[in-house]
Amino acid sequence: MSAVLTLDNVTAGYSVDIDVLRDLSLNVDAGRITGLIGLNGAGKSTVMKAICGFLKPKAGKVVYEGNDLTGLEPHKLSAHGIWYIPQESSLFPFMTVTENLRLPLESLSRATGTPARSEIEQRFEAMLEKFPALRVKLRAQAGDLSGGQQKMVEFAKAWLMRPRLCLIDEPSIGLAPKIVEEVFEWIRLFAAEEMAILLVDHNVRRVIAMSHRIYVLSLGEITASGEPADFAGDLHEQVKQWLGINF
Amino acid sequence: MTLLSVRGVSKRFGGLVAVNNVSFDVAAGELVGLIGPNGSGKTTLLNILSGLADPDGGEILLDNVPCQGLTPERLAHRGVMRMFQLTRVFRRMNVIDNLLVAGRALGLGADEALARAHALISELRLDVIRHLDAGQLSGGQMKLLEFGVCFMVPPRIALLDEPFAAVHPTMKEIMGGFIRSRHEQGQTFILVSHDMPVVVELCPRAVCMNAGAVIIDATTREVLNDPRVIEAYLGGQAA
Amino acid sequence: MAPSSATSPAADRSGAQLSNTKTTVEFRAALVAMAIVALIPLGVSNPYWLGVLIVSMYFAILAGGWNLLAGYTGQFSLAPATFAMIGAYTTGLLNHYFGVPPLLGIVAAVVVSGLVGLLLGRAVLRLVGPYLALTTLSFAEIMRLVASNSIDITRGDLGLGVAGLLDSRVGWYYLFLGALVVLLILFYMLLRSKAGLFLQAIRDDEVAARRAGVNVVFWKTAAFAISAAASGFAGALYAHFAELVTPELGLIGQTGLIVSMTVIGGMGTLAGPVVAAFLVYVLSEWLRDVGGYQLVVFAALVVIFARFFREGLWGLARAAVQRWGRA
Amino acid sequence: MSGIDVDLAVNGLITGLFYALMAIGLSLIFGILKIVNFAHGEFYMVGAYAYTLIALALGVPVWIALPLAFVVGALLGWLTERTLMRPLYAGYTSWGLMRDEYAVIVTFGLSLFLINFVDKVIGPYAYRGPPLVETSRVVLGPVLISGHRLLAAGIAIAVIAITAALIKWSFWGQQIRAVSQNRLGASLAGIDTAKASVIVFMLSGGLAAFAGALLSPVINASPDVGIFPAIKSYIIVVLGGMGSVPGAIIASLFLGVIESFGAVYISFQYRDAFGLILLMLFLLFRPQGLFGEKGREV
Repeated sequence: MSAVLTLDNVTAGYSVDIDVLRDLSLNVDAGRITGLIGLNGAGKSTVMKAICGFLKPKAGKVVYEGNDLTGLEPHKLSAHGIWYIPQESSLFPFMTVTENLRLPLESLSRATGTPARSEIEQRFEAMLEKFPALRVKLRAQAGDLSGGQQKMVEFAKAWLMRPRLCLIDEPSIGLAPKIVEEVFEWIRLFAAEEMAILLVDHNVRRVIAMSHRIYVLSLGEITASGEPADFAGDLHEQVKQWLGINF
Repeated sequence: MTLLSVRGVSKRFGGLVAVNNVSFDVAAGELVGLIGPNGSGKTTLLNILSGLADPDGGEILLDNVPCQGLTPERLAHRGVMRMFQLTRVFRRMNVIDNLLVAGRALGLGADEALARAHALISELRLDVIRHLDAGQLSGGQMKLLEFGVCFMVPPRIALLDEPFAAVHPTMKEIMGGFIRSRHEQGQTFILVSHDMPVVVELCPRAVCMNAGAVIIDATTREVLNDPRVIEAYLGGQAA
Repeated sequence: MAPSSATSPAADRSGAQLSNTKTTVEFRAALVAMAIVALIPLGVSNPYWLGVLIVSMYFAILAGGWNLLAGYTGQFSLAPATFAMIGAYTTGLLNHYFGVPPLLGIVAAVVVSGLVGLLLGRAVLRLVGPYLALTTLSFAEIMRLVASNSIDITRGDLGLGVAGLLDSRVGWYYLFLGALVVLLILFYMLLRSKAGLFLQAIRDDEVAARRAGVNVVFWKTAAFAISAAASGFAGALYAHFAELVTPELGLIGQTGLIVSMTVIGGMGTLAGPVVAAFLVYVLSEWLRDVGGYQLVVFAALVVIFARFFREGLWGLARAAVQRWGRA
Repeated sequence: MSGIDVDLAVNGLITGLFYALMAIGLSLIFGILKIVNFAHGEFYMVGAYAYTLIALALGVPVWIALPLAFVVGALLGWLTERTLMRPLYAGYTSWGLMRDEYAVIVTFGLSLFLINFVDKVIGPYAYRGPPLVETSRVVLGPVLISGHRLLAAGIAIAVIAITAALIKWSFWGQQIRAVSQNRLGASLAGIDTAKASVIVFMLSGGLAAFAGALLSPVINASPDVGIFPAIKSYIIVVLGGMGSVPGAIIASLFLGVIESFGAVYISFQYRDAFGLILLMLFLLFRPQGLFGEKGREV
């Protein structure tokens, strides 16, 4: 299995000496879901930000499809076939859902020539088949949608972009349980398209169940990693170990 | 003797219940760990306790006197001191002046404030950088400085939000030692931290929150062995 | 309190000081500058240049007062010239209509402009950045329009004749200098007291200041009132010097000059804006003789200083002294 | 409604159109960088001079001088953005000044600089720009308008409509709106936020200069001629909700009409104060503008 994205000893942080990530290395395999569970809230989103160029690593490399992308400007990400679904909203609240969905795709089309204009329409139709509930919301302002509907637009937007790598940050936080189920349906939909996914979520069981490979992030360092089978034992005991509770 | 009493405090943001009917007491001289997974409402609770957010319901008693909804400055004068997770210092003032602000605002005379500032500076090992502007300090040094600001006048209760997050081990040790020694002198704390080994080491008692509510309030060992707590960290039920 | 005795000498060599010590150094530098200014009439008797220096001192008071508000407290008011105008009209109208003697009028001007400053400061308490700038700017323009259009009372743009106070230009010179030095001493005492700490704390981080127990509402309002009172004082003094009050005192361009002086001198330093007021105004008069490029040069300097040398001339001088001390 | 009221309303609306030309750019800049450009009036002034001098001194036909004034304003906007606005978003770590202070001082200083520069280089005397048409007053029922004013109003409507349409539907316009609504989302969508801010400054400078050019036969270009239009645009931007283009257009027309009626029915002397009082009241009590949060759409 080849890695589409490799973090190579990445160190990053927001001030001179506080490193939120220390010497962090991980691989995201092509076409598979890689899970990142960070039990103590130290650095999961920072990993995403370091990959996307919102935070320039102080040391180490971000290698994507064999190219060094360390410190790439965020607006160039989509041209490399990377997409990021952040925890916070990336929607334009005063634009319609259609505008929200089309803008990144049109930017990409203008910047790189692909997809061609005719293909944009096709993709849009195909997207509506996967997300039929959006059809009646296309003309609504994105800011007027409920939290769950906004999440759906985020996923639909990602789906339209057909990235080779999709970074998904805490997709289910603050959503009602019924919508959480839908969110994970969408992630499976992405996986079925052979998209490589780096998934961060606080629901450890679900991440382990869905992922092909799992990394445990603790206080900025990878403290465990493995395949789902490696986490088959008593999860409670493992969580205690990750948390550093040894009694 | 109960120093701080939180009774049925709630806070919602839009549809999200950030703090849901939280109640617990802190006795004078206690060091209580407040733990819970991300988004469980710890920081919102600290914001309410320190006057940065108004609760939608419930009551907070400090020395048996209600104090919910007071401004942060009033609460500071009542002895509630808050340390922020994202450090807040006066960036264009030097380390000593940063400390003096709190000392003078809380009623110390000029000489006494200066003496205490120097004492804190040597206790927190900030001597070398005491004349630098706070904006020039490293992240860890800023944390130590903010620590000092909270203890210029020993507060009735200190609310510490993630003081150890991603800090260099030496500084972590300085802060840990500081907390321990103040605790021994009878200082009351609420300590929010993700660093469980430190919580185990420092706090005899812990309160665990999940989804805005207190799920268990017991000795730290009991709390960390409780399956509900582990389940909360597994993210089983967040909504 | 004796900050220097409590601090080790080694620290003073490092060049950084307690804000108290810093303020003291700046205060002394300002006094030295004022001493030099006091000597000038011994060698210069040309009334034109004495007049230029008197106007410089008028601006030095305004810049010092605005600096207290903007540089130390972080409240970017665009109305300092307006408070000078309010002060000038207070004593002007009292004198013109009721024959109130100038000295009493000046006291009234300080009180009135201070009170208006208090009210405005209280009203804009929660506004920051562009919102504060726009609110104070519109206050400034409203006041100027009122002064300029209430022709029945103020005689509008023609201006209001006002009684003089002294006959001798040298007398005026030392009166302005005395006023400036008294204000410098008052500011120095204020900044050396806990108020200095609180104002700067509010400027740097209001939430952290409140957490530390600083009564932010009180101190922000107080800074506004004190700054306004100082401007009003300068305006009233100037009114009797010029023997004329016009709405032009409150023009935005005047505020622009005050801002320029403060930024060039170094915001948030006691000496910088005051000394820069002399430099800017005297140089501008000289440049006027040379070719009239004075305001172009200073406006360009403001932009350049704000963009590249944010601590102003004072900061540059301090850095130079430090480098020289280390070498 | 009597004849004079119709006349007041029409003339107020026309004034409002000119205000709108100014205010749109200011609002866009606020939307994207969250700052107020205090040199905005000087773009207007430069436009008035550019048009007048190009037409009079170089003898270029007015219909060419008018778009050239737009170009001059846009270039000035570009220069301002590149040299002075970068620190607002280009990751400056240590600030001697806070972000807001910097923006106020630098734009305020630029305003002073441009006023005095023009005063020095061209002189303090007012220049009257050549009108687009030499006609006497046009009488339309109860309304009395000069030919130039009528034509200028028509052009203003066209330019505002084109600008609004570009912002609403063109790809560039969408990018600008995207940046001001969600910077993170815009970056992900492949939009270079620095480039968007350059575009906004150029558009803003161009429109203000165009307004100055259009009005130069009426206002007589002089170095400080931009101060009042700038203040009007601050009022409008606050009334319309800072950052909103539709809000700015509506607020412009509203202010034009209010002033027109106020000058006749309340006080001619204080006509300029009505808007300022509204500005203060809105900033103090309703900073989100006439239309509230929902009106903040760009």
